[in-house]
Amino acid sequence: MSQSKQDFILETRNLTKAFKGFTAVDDVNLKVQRGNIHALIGPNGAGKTTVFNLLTKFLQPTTGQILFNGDDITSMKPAAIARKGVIRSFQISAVFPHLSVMENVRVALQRKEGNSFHFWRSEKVLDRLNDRAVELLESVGLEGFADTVTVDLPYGRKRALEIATTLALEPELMLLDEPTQGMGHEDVDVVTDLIKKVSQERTILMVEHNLHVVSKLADQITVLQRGAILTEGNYETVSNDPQVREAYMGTAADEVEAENAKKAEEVSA
Amino acid sequence: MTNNQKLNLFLLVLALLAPSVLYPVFLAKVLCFALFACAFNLLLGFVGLLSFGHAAFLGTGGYITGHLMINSGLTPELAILTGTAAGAALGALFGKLAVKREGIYFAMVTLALAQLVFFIYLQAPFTNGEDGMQGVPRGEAFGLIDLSDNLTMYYFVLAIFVFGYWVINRTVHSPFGQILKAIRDNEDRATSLGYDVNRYKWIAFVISAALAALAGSTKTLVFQLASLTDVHWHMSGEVILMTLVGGVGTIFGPVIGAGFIVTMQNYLSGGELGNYIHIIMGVVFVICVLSFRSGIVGQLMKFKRDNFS
Amino acid sequence: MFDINLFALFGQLLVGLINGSFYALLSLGLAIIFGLLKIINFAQGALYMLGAFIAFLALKYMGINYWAALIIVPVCVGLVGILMERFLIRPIANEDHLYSLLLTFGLALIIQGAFTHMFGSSGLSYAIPEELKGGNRLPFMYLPNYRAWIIIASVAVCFGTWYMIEKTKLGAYLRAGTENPQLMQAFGINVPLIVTLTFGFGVALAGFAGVMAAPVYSVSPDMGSNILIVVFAIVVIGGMGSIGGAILTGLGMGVVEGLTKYFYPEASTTVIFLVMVIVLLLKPAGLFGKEA
Amino acid sequence: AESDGKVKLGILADMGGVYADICGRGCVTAAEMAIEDFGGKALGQPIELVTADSQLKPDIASSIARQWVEADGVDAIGGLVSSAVSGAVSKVNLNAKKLTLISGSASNTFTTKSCNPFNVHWTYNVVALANGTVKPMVQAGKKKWFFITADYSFGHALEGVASKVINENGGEVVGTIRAPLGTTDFSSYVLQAQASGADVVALANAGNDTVNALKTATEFGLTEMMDVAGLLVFTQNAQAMDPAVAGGMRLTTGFYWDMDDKARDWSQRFEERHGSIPSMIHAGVYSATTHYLNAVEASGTEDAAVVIKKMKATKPEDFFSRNAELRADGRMVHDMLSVEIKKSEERKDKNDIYKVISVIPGNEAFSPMLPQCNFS
Amino acid sequence: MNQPANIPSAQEANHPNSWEKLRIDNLHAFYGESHILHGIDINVNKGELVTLLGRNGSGRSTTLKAIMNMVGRRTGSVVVNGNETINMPAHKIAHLGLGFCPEERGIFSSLNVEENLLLPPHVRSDGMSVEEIYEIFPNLYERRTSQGTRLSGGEQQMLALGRILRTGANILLLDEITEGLAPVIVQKLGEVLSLLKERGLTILLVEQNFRFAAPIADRHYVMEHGHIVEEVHADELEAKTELLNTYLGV
Ligand SMILES: Nc1ncnc2c1ncn2[C@@H]1O[C@H](COP(=O)(O)OP(=O)(O)OP(=O)(O)O)[C@@H](O)[C@H]1O
Ligand SMILES: Nc1ncnc2c1ncn2[C@@H]1O[C@H](COP(=O)(O)OP(=O)(O)OP(=O)(O)O)[C@@H](O)[C@H]1O
Ligand SMILES: [Mg+2]
Ligand SMILES: [Mg+2]
Repeated sequence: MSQSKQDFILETRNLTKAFKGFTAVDDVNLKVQRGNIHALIGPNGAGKTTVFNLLTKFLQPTTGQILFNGDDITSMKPAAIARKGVIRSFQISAVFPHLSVMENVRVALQRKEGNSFHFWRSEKVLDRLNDRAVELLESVGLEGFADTVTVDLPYGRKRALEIATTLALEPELMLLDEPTQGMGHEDVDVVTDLIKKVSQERTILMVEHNLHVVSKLADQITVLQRGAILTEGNYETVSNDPQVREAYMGTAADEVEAENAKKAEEVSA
Repeated sequence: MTNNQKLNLFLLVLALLAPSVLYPVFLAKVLCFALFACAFNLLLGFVGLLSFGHAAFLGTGGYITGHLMINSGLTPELAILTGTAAGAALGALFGKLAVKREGIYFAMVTLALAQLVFFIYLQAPFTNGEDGMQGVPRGEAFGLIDLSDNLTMYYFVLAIFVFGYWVINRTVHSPFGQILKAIRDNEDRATSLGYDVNRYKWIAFVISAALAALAGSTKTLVFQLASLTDVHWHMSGEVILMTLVGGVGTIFGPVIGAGFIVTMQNYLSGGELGNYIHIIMGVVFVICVLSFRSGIVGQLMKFKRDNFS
Repeated sequence: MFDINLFALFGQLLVGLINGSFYALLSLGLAIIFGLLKIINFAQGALYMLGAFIAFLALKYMGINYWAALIIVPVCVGLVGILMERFLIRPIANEDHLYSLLLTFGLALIIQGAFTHMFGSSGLSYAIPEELKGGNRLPFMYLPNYRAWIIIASVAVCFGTWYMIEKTKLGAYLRAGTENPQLMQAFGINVPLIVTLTFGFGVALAGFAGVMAAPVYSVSPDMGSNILIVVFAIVVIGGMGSIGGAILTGLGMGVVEGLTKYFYPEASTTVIFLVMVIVLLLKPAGLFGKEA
Repeated sequence: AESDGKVKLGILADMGGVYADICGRGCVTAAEMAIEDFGGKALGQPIELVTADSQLKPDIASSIARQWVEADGVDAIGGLVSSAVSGAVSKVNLNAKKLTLISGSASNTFTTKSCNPFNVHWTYNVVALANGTVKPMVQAGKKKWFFITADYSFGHALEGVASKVINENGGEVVGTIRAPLGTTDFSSYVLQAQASGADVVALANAGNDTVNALKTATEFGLTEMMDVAGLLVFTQNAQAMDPAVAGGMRLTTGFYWDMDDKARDWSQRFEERHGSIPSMIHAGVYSATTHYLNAVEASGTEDAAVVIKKMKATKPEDFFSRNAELRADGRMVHDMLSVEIKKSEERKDKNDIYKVISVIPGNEAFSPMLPQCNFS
Repeated sequence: MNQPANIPSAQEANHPNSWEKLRIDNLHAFYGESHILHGIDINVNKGELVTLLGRNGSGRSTTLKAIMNMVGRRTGSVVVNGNETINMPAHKIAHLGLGFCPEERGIFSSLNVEENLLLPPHVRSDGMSVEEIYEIFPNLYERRTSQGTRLSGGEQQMLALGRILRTGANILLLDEITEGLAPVIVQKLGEVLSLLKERGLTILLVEQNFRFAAPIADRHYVMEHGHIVEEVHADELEAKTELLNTYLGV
């Protein structure tokens, strides 16, 4: 028990969510190991986003428990959970469109300042955050856009910004819902590398349909189907599981392997 | 920024000299409504919440202050303080119920709550229902300054207004204000960053309510009368109009708007056009909405942007 | 003594139901406009008043009788509504809905102001049509025929409308068209037209209510503004956009009001708002509203 | 209070509200007529008249009055329909030491609870109405009364006074119900009245409220079961009522245009100018204004303190004021009329609405002066 | 399956003059101030499947929207089934046989899944039946009574596509329909599109997922900054791979 406390940063026990006459998440026991990139995959409607919503309390579990670092966070408010270090990104990119890129990051940094309720102080007190903000922007290659209003950013950049703001909170656990959705290939690669980069010294739980990304990043994969866990394991085991192929991957898996193989050759050559 | 300060200074001087040409009580009235509108705009313009019940706070401030001035030996500033506090308290209550809702629901909830308050005041004996609370003494500020003289009263009001205006200005440009801006932009994201969105909305609501009540308290002192007009939903409508005319989301707009509307009302109800007053106000509403949404100040700022930068 | 009170209670309930029918008609009109077009029509009350006045004037100057008015007036008022939508509301359709609310608020002020200016506000009276004079003595009260007619007519109209919107394809178009007009256009549906007609219809209901009201309430410019806010509350209680909700709540609130008038008259003006606050706390989307 | 030797009169009326027909533009017209008949000049200077719309809101009234007396040098404010408005103005005028010439309000508070040296209350008040209408009915054996009362100060005052009269004359009040001002649907109140088993249902309200209440009463067959007494009915309301319903109803008024030649004569002039026959308030405004101007001229100053003394010292005497005096408490006491609304067959034309039943001597109609309000 | 639907389209195919289904000349599109499309020329023939490739923001979705007259302002010429539509109101265009599946899916929250499916009016007689659609997307059948926007991301995508298959439109404008779909479903879609092609439907497809598009498409247009910069026929793919890489960064 105490064992698991150290190993697993996040744990769900019999997590279940039922909507009117329909169980979207069915008795899921998820264990996320500290320091891993853990991918959650599965057919559409398998319940991935719902799981995320439960973990971040945007939805209330019907039954079951959620443990973060061993303590029960099942009954916490979303904001409280975020403050504990569990930060999520959304399936559609989540930024503050009418704030400048810089401000976006500052809003995230500001929380730790503890002055966010101070309506009697000048906003100048926030300028001291600028250096850190710039650092973060650099880390995602947005330094050039600091003063752009966020609406005008291309889609991929918005994603990057979102990740930067998420990083600003120094989360222990990042939840990414389809981080590469709707991106052109080069953006996909940028973001993939970015995730790799930021995965140092923190844990990431992500939903992703793009098998290339999954195969590249995931240390551990959980496959959901109809709200329940189908199998778990690393990419090899999962992608070779006939059930998974049948229900989710289809032949796409082969392509990916082919590709990866090709890449491998290129490298060796 | 410095430009802005220059402007503010200029306006202040203007305000100080105004009584030499204009009737002080009228000026005081303008200031009271200006403060009221600014308070309202803090919510609409900077949190994106349309309250259709702000009259409740204006009226509460007025009634409480009036009641104290008549029945207790309190000095005006203390009475006003209590009135403001009462407004804040009511605001805290409204807020708790309302901020959970959004958009039109928020407007409707506030409207309903305000109607409740209205009918309560209508029936509560201490307000004298339709007659209103008449003959409220102005008293002596801090026990020294006799306010019964209109000019003194005006400067007293001016001081209060400047204070209220400062509070709003500061709130908007504060760390708190930053978060409000963020929340307005993308609420879910703010939550997921760990901000308890409703808390922030609630605080903004309370501030706004308190300042509205401050305006009401002061107004009662100026006119020595508190009446149902201040709690009626028409008043909630008027303050929207003022803000709209002046410019939603601009800090100074509501002041202009209030000035404009109050002047208009005074002119109309004073003169032959008395019975056109509603028609004309309606027309102003329509014109503003159709072709003037950024309001006077908004237009000016746009003009400035287009031509001087 | 006791049974007299019981009778009085029944009486109040029935009267409540009668007022309820007006609430239902008006809130139905609001709900259609409000729920389907996301327009908060503050002028609904004024148009209700307009309906009553048109009926009055038509009778006085053109000898158009009550029955004809029942048809003609809603059409006229509907046309007014269509013009409103076409030339005032549509230009700001893409702005924040707050603006349409303010616009109609302004229009309400204008319409009411104009009629006050022309007719003063001490009401005019409209005679009950011969066919419906008199009444029946029920065990517990004397029920005037006209009041009975009010219940029947408005319930019929309400149900018809409900059916049209909830059970026909047209209804689906309406609901979808308000959500994403551009896409509906792309599907080949003439959304602006539908919107205009719907608005006209919602407003026509107010006109109809106006005619129904003329014989029982005095026809006065402020007859609309008095009732409007209450009707707003009812729409919210019923669940904004819920057609059936508006109707049932309208009738229901009428009854609730009736009860309050019997047990604690002072609160009769407040009770509906109290209900509204409570409902909104327990069920934010309203009694019949879909959870947002 | 300092005098500028210039007479400036303010008329505050309800230009667009529920009392607009009773004291709106008509009150202005009446005042204009008074000034013209007076010659247009006082103290050798043209008399100025300013007018405004109170919108029946005390706050608006008070701020207008304040502007008038503090900034614009107005000497007296007249018209004043609705007790709330009159109260607010009277407060302001007391501060500024200017005259308040109330012609439109019914509440008796201005010469009792909140009396002050600068109040002048013309035309009528609730006491007169109660004495005029209620007393005879009770004495005629209508013992059990039920009140439908407008839920604000005027209604309460009227109900209070009337109940007192009823009890004093051996009647009893079996129930009262308070209807919000501007109620359009009285059906539920009417039902309660029906259930009360009273002899008389008294309408302690005014204007539209009265009209609507009566209408509903008829519709629900109340009028067949019991008498309905409108305690305050103005000619305009009487015209608005269906004669079939209102016909035969008793009521009290301070003036009726057709009461005699002098009245007819003035009323015709008024009708020519204004388009409709005068209410008692219109006539009251004319009468009050005239009396004020006479006093100013006579006392050679417009200083209120002086003028009011003069006004109280001299008896008003014109087509409106019969056997009248302005008492030291500011109450103008004069003969009231008890009239009956004519049935349709009795009417010559739309203006022929009342037949005068009896004249009520002022001292019977109004209550005696209170010592604390004696400002002689 | 569905023979009756096949036959008429087969006949049409032999109609020479109904060959060109969509012809776009010098199309410019604007969103308020911003000028997005700078003179696009595209034409799509009957039974063809043509893709628009390009990076994010290159203007592909805008092109589709412009065809449907859903942009702020558009100039140039758009001929659908031989009718010039440049001055046509949006709601008339669809009835020329156009079906549009938007990038943001546009599922209606006020309607349930089935209502969503049945919403778009038939623009031509031979559309897929609801059963067929459920057959292709079983999820939808399962969730048919739940509110449209309650569907998962992917399910919404399925619904958006299924919806227009019903209308019988014979020119489909599809914007990133594989977005957020599980690989198996993506494969399924590939098959569906081929099926539709067989039926003689004409398809203009905006796609990120080149692997998906390559095997089924007849031609590819490559867009950049609101211009068509390249047209590639299926058989040239091999040759032009390099080029595409530089444009798309595949
Ligand atoms: N609020 C809700 N009410 C009812 N059903 C819901 C609700 N939210 C989700 N569902 C259902 O629950 C199931 C899981 O939804 P979820 O969004 O978690 O799927 P997902 O795994 O994220 O799929 P995708 O990969 O397509 O996003 C879906 O069938 C969806 O229809
Ligand atoms: N409604 C709009 N208003 C203003 N500009 C817009 C609007 N929609 C798109 N744009 C701009 O038009 C350009 C093209 O957008 P479009 O959506 O067509 O790109 P795309 O090729 O579809 O890329 P993707 O869909 O992958 O983001 C982009 O620069 C975008 O910012
Ligand atoms: Mg999902
Ligand atoms: Mg696109």
